[in-house]
Amino acid sequence: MATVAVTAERENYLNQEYGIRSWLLTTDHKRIALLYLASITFFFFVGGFFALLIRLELLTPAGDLVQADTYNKLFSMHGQVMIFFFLIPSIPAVLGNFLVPLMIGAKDLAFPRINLLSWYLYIIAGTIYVHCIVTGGVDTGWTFYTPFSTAFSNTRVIEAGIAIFIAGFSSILTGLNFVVTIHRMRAPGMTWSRLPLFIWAMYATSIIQLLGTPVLAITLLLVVFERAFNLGIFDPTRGGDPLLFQHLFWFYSHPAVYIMILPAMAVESEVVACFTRKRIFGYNFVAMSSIAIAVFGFLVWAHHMFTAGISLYSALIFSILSYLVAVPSAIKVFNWTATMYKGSISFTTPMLYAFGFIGLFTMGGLTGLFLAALGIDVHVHDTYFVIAHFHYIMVGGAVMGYLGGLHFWWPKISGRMYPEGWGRLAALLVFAGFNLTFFPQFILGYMGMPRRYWQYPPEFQVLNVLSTAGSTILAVGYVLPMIYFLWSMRYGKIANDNPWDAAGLEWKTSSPPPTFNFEEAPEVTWEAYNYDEIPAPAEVPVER
Amino acid sequence: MFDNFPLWPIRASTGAGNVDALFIFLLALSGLMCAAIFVMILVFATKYRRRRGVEAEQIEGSSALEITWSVIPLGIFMVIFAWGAVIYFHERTPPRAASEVYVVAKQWMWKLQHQEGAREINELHVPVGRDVKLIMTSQDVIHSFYVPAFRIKQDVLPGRYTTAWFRATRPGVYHLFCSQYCGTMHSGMIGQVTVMEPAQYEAWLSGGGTAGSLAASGDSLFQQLGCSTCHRSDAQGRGPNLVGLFGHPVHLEDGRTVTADENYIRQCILSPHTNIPSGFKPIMPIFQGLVSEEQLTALVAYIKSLSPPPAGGQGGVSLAPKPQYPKE
Amino acid sequence: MSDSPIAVEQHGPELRHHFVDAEQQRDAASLGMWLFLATEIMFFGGMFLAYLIYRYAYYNEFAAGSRSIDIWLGTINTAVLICSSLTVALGVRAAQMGKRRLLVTLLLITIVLGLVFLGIKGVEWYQKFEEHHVPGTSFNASDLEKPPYSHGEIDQRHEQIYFSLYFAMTGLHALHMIIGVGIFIFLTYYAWKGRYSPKYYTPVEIGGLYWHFVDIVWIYLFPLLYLIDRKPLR
Amino acid sequence: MSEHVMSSKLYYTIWITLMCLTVITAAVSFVDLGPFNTIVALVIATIKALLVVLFFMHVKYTSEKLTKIVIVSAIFWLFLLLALSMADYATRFLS
Repeated sequence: MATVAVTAERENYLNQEYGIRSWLLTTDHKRIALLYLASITFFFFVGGFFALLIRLELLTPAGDLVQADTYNKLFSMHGQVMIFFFLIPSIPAVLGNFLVPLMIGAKDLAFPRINLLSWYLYIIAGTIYVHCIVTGGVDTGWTFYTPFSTAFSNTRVIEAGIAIFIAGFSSILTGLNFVVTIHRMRAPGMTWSRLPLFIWAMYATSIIQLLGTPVLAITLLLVVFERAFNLGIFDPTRGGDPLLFQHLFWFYSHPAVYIMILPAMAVESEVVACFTRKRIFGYNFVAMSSIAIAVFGFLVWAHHMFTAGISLYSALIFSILSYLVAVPSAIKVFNWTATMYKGSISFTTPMLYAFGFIGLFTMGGLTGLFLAALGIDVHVHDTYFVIAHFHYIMVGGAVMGYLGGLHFWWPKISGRMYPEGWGRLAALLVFAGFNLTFFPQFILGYMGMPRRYWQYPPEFQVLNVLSTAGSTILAVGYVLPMIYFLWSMRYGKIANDNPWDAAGLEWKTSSPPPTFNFEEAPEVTWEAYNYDEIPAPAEVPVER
Repeated sequence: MFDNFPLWPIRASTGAGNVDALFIFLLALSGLMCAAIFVMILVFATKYRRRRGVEAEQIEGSSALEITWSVIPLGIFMVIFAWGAVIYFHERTPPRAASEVYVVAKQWMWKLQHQEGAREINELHVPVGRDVKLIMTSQDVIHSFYVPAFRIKQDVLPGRYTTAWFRATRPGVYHLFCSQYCGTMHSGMIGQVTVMEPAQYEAWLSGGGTAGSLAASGDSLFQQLGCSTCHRSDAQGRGPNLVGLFGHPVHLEDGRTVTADENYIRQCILSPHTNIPSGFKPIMPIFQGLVSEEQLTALVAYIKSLSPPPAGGQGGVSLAPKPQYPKE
Repeated sequence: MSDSPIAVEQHGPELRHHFVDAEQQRDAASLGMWLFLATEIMFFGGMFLAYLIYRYAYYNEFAAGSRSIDIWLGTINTAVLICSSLTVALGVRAAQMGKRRLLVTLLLITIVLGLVFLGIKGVEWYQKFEEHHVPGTSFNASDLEKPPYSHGEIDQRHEQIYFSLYFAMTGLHALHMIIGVGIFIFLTYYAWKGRYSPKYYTPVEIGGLYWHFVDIVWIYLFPLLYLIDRKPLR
Repeated sequence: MSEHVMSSKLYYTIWITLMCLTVITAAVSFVDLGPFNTIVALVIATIKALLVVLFFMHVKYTSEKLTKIVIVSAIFWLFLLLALSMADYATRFLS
């Protein structure tokens, strides 16, 4: 590959056309993936900036860095930006968009123009939201709880609600596209049992997006109506039930956690298989556990409401159902671990992220057991224990998965290798910084520090200082990849078509792939993860 | 054992120990799980790291293993569920003879009133060893009453009552937090719970110089609003006799049967026509907007005082006549 | 599903490049529309949940509110929508058989029926504005007649919840109708231009699926909002 | 999907049935059937919806199982939303 002269570069999706127009009007799923990559990276750093301000404010017990109202807006917008504008589109809209057609041997997604529309919806939503931020922001918390959001907040709730409503439709259209593509566009021979586990998990994710997101959409719309037109559906002064909002909201927003974590699991299955050079242990169970998570994920939402005033009996029902969804998650962790047994493991950057993912997801999942236990949840609900728990899942899980996947497929996306040494350093920084940031929050939570507190009693300070210290390391860990990815686009070593010697259709086409993905229409005659048929490289080709 | 452990909140109620016990159990269990997985990963990562000439061994999977590691965790989960549920059940069912404190939350302040009449703001004084039931409502948005030392937390909702209870076990001053985000000064909506020895508590209570018990002020309000003209205690009134009503089932005109709890009484005052007891006419005026939350709590306390708690309470008088409902 | 790059040359202009053949394209479009309708079910489902809970809790007010909206207009509107569904179904049939003129005529009738529905809906809404039955500060439901067997006067607060749901549900349904009319204007234009043939009529078909779905939503909204309790007064 | 071209007679039959059911459901609402008023109204609505889905939307004639799976799962999910929420509301007193 080093012999390939730069001038003889093959035609691919990146160099086929040039100019802004060729990007903004593209229907190529790979280009749309890159459009998403750029836009969600922007929102990731916006949300990250809010997070840093939050951590800096919490350095001291007194509220002294920003005003209380500003602080409330910061954590509200941190949550909304990170969830609706970064995490939910992150892996599906970037890696999924890029990889789903490649992995199943299709020329594109089923509806390329709808795919572009979905990006434009996202951009419209993002623009409205940015406008909301710069003109005053919103202070309802990411949860929009009524009646605070409908009758008491005097910030830009309507604007934020509409932005998230539109972003929801972007997410629905992505999911719809994936389901249709996976059903209708598979290459000859690509049977369901030959699908990469990435596709299985993406399919499960799409189901949640399709069936959950509309409920959030209508809920936010009703909140907007209530503010704008004085309807009274959630209004307690007119006999409305504020818990109804919470039921509707969590019907989406709990499964939304799985929209974020299932794609990360999808990435891990690919990465672990490649860098242990083995078929994933228990393929069927891992595939089915994705579907099980998607279905059971819809049955547990009221475990966010154990202290909210729901009936005792429904609390019992939702608690027991919550434990059901823990089982498929556990199955996945056990299977990844078992895959490493008698493997041939190499420690590339994606694999380091995978190790980190498994460790952090395990801790996040196990603390989920604490929260599903009714008696304990009463004490730790709405404290920093919950904050730590879901950051272990969403940052320790979803973001680690996203970064790992981005490194793993970067050669395919850009045709260049990222600098492996820097990659490993960043992975270690993220892991260390993450734990330092969020582990103290478990203790804080059990000590009783409530979430969304602008000022706090002084006895909580030590742990908060630790957490803030960790967040700065985490920030460095996040900025590094952005720098070296940009650097590698120009200066990185040219990647060959399959730099990791990985199985999977996406590695059988050139890097970067041509516009219609494959020079010749592929026909699949092999099982997924046929690592026994691919000779293992003696050493992983890494640049030091 | 953990009382002096700095990373552990103080345990100051009877329920706190139960929560901590399950927490410690889960901590041990999770620690064990984490350790097992991390050690396995570490061992595999070193033992099977990539070497020249060593190929990975392809293993398809094992259904027996899969079922084992699904069923065993599920079994453990069910134990945790049952344990957690028992604690929760205990937390959510206040003893009937508990003394009551009415809590009205508003942005950003806690207003509390004792059964005996003492009023407090952002402070709650309770004696050691007495069951205290909190009957809470909010004037505006959702708040949440959280005392970490008691391990209790309950959201306080506008438009209805929610309850929580505890029995304090050790004197001291503990945090009271609002744990449901409620606006600008959410983090300022804090207070303290002072647990005192009973003797001190009595002294505190008598030093307050308050105007009679909550039920008594409810009584005078009851006369003042003219409730007593219809709700007479002799079954001759146009409204139901309220003596002995609380805690008993009520047959409604539309066929439902509900238990007369705080929320039922609240709703009957604010919006009487949705819950007409069978045999009565819907003639009571709507009091929504005419009584404040505090007045409402006084009325509820008064109506409850007409039905003394059964055995276990002071005196245990259950001679009060059962509610008399004229039959059609 | 045999695929060869040469096949690209053989298909008509309506087959998009990334599909293997017309059948794959049509199956994809149809599945896509059905999945979209599934999301729509959940979208309206949120409001149905709210409706279910409040109707159970505030039955009297719901009954009284239901009596106050015009059952004649509601029934006529239901009939109008059913007729439009018929014309859509016949339109798809006309497209299947390649009858261009008939297709255009049927699509135009559908659009007219859709607009009639929206017009009648507008009249109903206007009545409610006139009667001060729109939730908000000027809401006044004291003129509502009490349903039989009701217990007492109407609670103005709870009555607002009924009308909130009435406006939210019919409003969002009407929004879907407006979008539907928009889609059908496009379909009519392209049908007139002769784009659809017995080999390629997928847009008519999936546009029709959408229209029928909106009809079905109304089929449920009609009894839920208009027919709660019309029993004669004692 | 259906290549099947259905006879226009069938469409007219379905249409007449739907119109009749509309009149019936409106008329029945004036008759006092106690709690059955609601049940009758919903049963009629469901019959009408089924007629539209099966004939106008061609589901009866489609060879595609997936369409049916999508419909059934959407209804099932709606049922989950309603049923699990009602598990709460049915067991607490709504104020």
